[in-house]
Amino acid sequence: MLMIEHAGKALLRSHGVAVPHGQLVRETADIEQWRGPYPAALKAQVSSGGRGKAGGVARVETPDEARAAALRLFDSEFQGERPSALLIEPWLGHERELYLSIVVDGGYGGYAVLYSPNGGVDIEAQQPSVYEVGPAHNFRAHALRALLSRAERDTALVERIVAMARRLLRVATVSDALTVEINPLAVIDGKLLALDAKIARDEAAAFRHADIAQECAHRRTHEAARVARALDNNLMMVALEGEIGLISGGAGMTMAVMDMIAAAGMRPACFLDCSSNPTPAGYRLAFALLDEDPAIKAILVSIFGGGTHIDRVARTMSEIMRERRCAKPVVFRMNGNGRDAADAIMTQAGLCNHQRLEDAVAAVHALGTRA
Amino acid sequence: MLMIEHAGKALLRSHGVAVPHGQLVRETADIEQWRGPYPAALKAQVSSGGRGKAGGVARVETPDEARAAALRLFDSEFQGERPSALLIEPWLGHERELYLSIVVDGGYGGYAVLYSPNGGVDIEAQQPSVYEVGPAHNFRAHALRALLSRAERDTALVERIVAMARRLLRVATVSDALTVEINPLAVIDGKLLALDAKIARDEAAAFRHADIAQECAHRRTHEAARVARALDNNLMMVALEGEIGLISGGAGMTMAVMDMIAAAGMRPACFLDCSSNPTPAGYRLAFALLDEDPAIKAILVSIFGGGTHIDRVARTMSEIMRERRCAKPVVFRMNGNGRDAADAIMTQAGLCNHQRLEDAVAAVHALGTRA
Amino acid sequence: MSVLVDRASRVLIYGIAGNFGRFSVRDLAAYGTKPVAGLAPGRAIRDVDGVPVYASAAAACREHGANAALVYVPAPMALDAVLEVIDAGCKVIVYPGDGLPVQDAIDMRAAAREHGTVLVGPNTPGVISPGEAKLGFMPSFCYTPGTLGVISRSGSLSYEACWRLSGEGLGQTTVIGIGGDPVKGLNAAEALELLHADATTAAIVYLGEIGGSDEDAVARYAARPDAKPTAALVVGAAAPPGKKMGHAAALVGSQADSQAAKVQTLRAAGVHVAAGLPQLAAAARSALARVNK
Amino acid sequence: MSVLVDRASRVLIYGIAGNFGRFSVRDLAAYGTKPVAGLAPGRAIRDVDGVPVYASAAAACREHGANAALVYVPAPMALDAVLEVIDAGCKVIVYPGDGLPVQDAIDMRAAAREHGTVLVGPNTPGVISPGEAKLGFMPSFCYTPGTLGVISRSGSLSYEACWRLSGEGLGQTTVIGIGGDPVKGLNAAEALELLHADATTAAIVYLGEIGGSDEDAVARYAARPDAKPTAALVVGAAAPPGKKMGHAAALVGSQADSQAAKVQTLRAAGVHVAAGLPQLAAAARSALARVNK
Repeated sequence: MLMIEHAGKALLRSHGVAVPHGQLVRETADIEQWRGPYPAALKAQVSSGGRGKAGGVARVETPDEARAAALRLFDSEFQGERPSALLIEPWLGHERELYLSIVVDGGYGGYAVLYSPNGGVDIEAQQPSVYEVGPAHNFRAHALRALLSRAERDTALVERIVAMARRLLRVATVSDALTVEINPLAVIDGKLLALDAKIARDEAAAFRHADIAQECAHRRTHEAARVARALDNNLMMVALEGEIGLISGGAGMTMAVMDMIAAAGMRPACFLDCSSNPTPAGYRLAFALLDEDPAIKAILVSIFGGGTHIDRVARTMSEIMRERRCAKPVVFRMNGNGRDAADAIMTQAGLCNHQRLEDAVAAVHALGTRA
Repeated sequence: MLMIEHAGKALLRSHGVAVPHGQLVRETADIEQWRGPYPAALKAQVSSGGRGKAGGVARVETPDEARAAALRLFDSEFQGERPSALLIEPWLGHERELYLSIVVDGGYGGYAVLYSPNGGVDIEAQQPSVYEVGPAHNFRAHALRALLSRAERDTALVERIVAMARRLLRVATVSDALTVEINPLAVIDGKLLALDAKIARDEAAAFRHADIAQECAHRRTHEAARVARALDNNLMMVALEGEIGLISGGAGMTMAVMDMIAAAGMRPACFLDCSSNPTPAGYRLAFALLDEDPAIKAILVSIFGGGTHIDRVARTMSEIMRERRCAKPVVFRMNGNGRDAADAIMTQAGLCNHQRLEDAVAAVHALGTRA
Repeated sequence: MSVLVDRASRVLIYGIAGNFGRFSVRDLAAYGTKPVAGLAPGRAIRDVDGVPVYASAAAACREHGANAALVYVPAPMALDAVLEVIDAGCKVIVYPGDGLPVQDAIDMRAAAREHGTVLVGPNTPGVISPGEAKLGFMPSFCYTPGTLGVISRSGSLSYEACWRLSGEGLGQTTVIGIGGDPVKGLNAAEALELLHADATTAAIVYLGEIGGSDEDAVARYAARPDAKPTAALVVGAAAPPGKKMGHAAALVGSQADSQAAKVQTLRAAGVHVAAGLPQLAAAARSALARVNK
Repeated sequence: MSVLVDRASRVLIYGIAGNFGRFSVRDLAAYGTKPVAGLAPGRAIRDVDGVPVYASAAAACREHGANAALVYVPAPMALDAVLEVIDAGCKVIVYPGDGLPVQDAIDMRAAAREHGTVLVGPNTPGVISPGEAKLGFMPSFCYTPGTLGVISRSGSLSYEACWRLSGEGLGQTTVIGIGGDPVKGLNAAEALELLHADATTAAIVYLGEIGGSDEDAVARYAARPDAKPTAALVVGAAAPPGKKMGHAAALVGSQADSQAAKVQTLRAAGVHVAAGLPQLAAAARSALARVNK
């Protein structure tokens, strides 16, 4: 869950990190409330990257310019996303722009500090210095200092960066953040100021952070209604533009089947992984969501169950098929723990359970071309 | 810095700990805003202990009763402290009251978990179970479980307490708290609810917690003006009711001199340790604060300097004595690094620097009896 | 032969009284692996199907010589449970749960490494050495003994893949589910080292997906002059960028995260990459054909 | 003899370019203790009064065999600096700074113990073994060699006390400032063990204050059958309850924290407790009179 810049900066400030004194602008009229100086920066609050290059940050010299820029920004889209708000801040002159971030590094199994002496919009092209920390208590200022002293000549600045990295790492652990990225980190009179903040929180840690839980719930209300219903019921759903509905189990297997559908010249209508809620209620909801979507021509049920015992799934499926009032064709391919009992249940219900995935996809293909 | 109950509960809630849904009552009229159920609990927000026994918690059945209780509580003092606000909460029936806290244990060099199956107002009389954690990453749920299973028979409850202790320990580390005490911790339908919260934050960690820094600054504005001026300038001051002003260095030495003043039948007017700001400005302020207090009859300057080089202090003292427009007698006893130069400076300035503390205290006594 | 588990494995099941625990008591025993003891914190239970329940992992290990553990607890309790079995001395631990905060995964991993313990998971079906032993809940019928070492980021994909390999006569030495989370107790590079050191494993099959950096580790391994021949499948070609596909780590953030980029990197390192599931067995066969050449 | 420091101590001064650092370069040398190297992070300095400045503690230790460190840095940098000198291999570290968050003190202490390092501080003037060596900034003239081991929670009180003891012919083996913070690198119980094991230390003088639990540790020690005779002074009789008296730990919260309660506990354990500073030398003499009886 990526925090918007304004929330990220508030979090940084609460931990003693210097950030500009800005104000949130929820609608253009809020510009009147701005008591800070001009020139000011007006920044679109979006979660997509590359905002700067896409014109999402405006320098404004007067309230009139600020209003005009606000109108334009509220009306813009950044990678398909409209800004939920704008942030207005003093436009600060600075000597240098640095890059500093804390990330989680899967290969190393912990946190890493990334630094580049050249921050700003083109960071993707840089090769940052990487200090692999691991668990946070392994952080050693002297190891980072040794690394930075090769990338950065200003020794007094090195000390400030080391202290800032330590602070940002604390922000990461304390707030369960997976990324705490400051780009640019400005140098003003030798001191550091975070001009931007990209903080990604760990949604899995919502049970110990009321703010993550609230924000996740809030964002679901902004998802397409059917995706929200799925997520609310522990079904992992990503909606796609396709005609083959997919009810599946397991992330990797779901993607493998999507790839097979695509390889057969069809388009999957969704990623829909029911393995976190393999109950009658869960599967019923999955069918309801796909049945009501007119773009979907056929449904493939593909489950290779380990923890999910497919005899139970088969029983659920036969019930759902009996009750269901939708004519969309459904093709089954279920395998895994309990498969012998599952086959018997399906046969008894007069349903065909394909033995091989290839056969199931071919069956869908045959239907799909007819649809 | 002890958080008031309401702030402490908000902190707990933000970390996923269940607390009652309460509202802060800043003045009696705020009772009208209460949308929760009756009966309700109305609780004085004070930092002193023993509030329950002292009548600081009222059970109210109706809005009228709530208003009456609010008027009474706002007008009460608890160990000399008037409540800054009240907290109104639903009055919750519960099966049991437990005690659970995280404390810092100096002897063990880290955190400890304290548990008692009998919480409530009389916890001082209990002998709680103690799990010595040490640094937080040494926390082991199984060690605490083994300990609790001797103190607590309800095995399902033991699991909830273990999970709660883990959560409270996280609150302690994340928020730099020295104490996180829940008393009582209520059991309602087998679940835990924190009915009170006593959370002491570490003022030394203010540099990484904007909220601690703000609260410390806020509380200084409520200190007596001269104590606030001292603290703002890094002089450690505790005002007392006595007639002998003391300008000193080092906490232990300051207390030792206070004890000697008391042993000589006089009363120290303050604890005033200047060792954190042993500059001309610091000492000038110290004299200004004591000079303007009419209760103070004489001033004893007692400094045994290590890090503070007393030749520099002597130079400062001779300057202050030259400028000073107050007739209150001052007795000096300075020793430590730089003492030979200091003696010379004092002699040259026509000031007496006593060699022994006993002599200085006797000199003050001679003055004091005359005053 | 096998890695991580074998006939000497004596399994402690943490959370033995839940659905997964009760299933594994029967399922492991049916496979010839001994569930010797269990834990059921918060429940007053003496045994599950004859397997005794203890108040602590230390007691279970002491009384029954448990040396491996299968930990079925919800995410908020997972770190504590894993720390307990590490402290009790189990040298192989499988934690299948998902939804674990990454910070807890980091702490688990660090604690395991400090104690010389191998932690498999989170978000994994576990480890199986066909015909030898299993420590997990994968469907046993999918597996047959053989010479392929298998590593997978995805549970159900590994069942499907091994079922296909077995059906084509391509048996396995050990199948390791490393899991789909960003921080793993055992990552691809470490799982590869285990299989590399296993004399019976002739070739390696890697089942990857979009996101993360494990595929880079596989490519680095395959490029080594002493590497065992390696085949791979990377799923997620049809996944849109910027969307998390179920697994916490399965997200195309940058170009390097995409299925196409990963396939290219693996092929450049000499890995036999299958175009899709139907081509996996052929890729594995190609890898095996290179053994001892 | 001495504990913690001796003539073989080779001192690294962290923060050598500040006022305290520059003073200690001269002051230690004047006492015969070698300041062999320094660190001055963020400053481009080659040496301070001829003592070379290095970019890392590891380099300083490697080049000059530093085995002790005196760390003069502000509280927000203190944990990092102490971790660095621990990693560099210094076996005795003094951190005099005050205002350290307790959590950082906990982490420092844990890291030191893990590496078998003795950390003295925070909030201490350091350690001195009169006539042998000093690692701190206490006024040297207060100390003379002798047979008393001294432990103090307060810096300036220890100068005053030792100056009095020395003036009465009661010299010291080693004087350890354990500091006034709640969590200490070396606490009273641990300092007592060091002095107990030191053959030259005949008796112990403990300088305590209100709050905390160190006085309980002294009482526990004194009650041991093999304890060395112990004298003590506890200050803060005139301190009001509920107010922090300068030191973070010096606060009378409960009855046990008060000066009177502590004196009672110590006396019950057989400690010779002085009524005040003027009576301290007599109490120490009483303790010494009990030696070898």
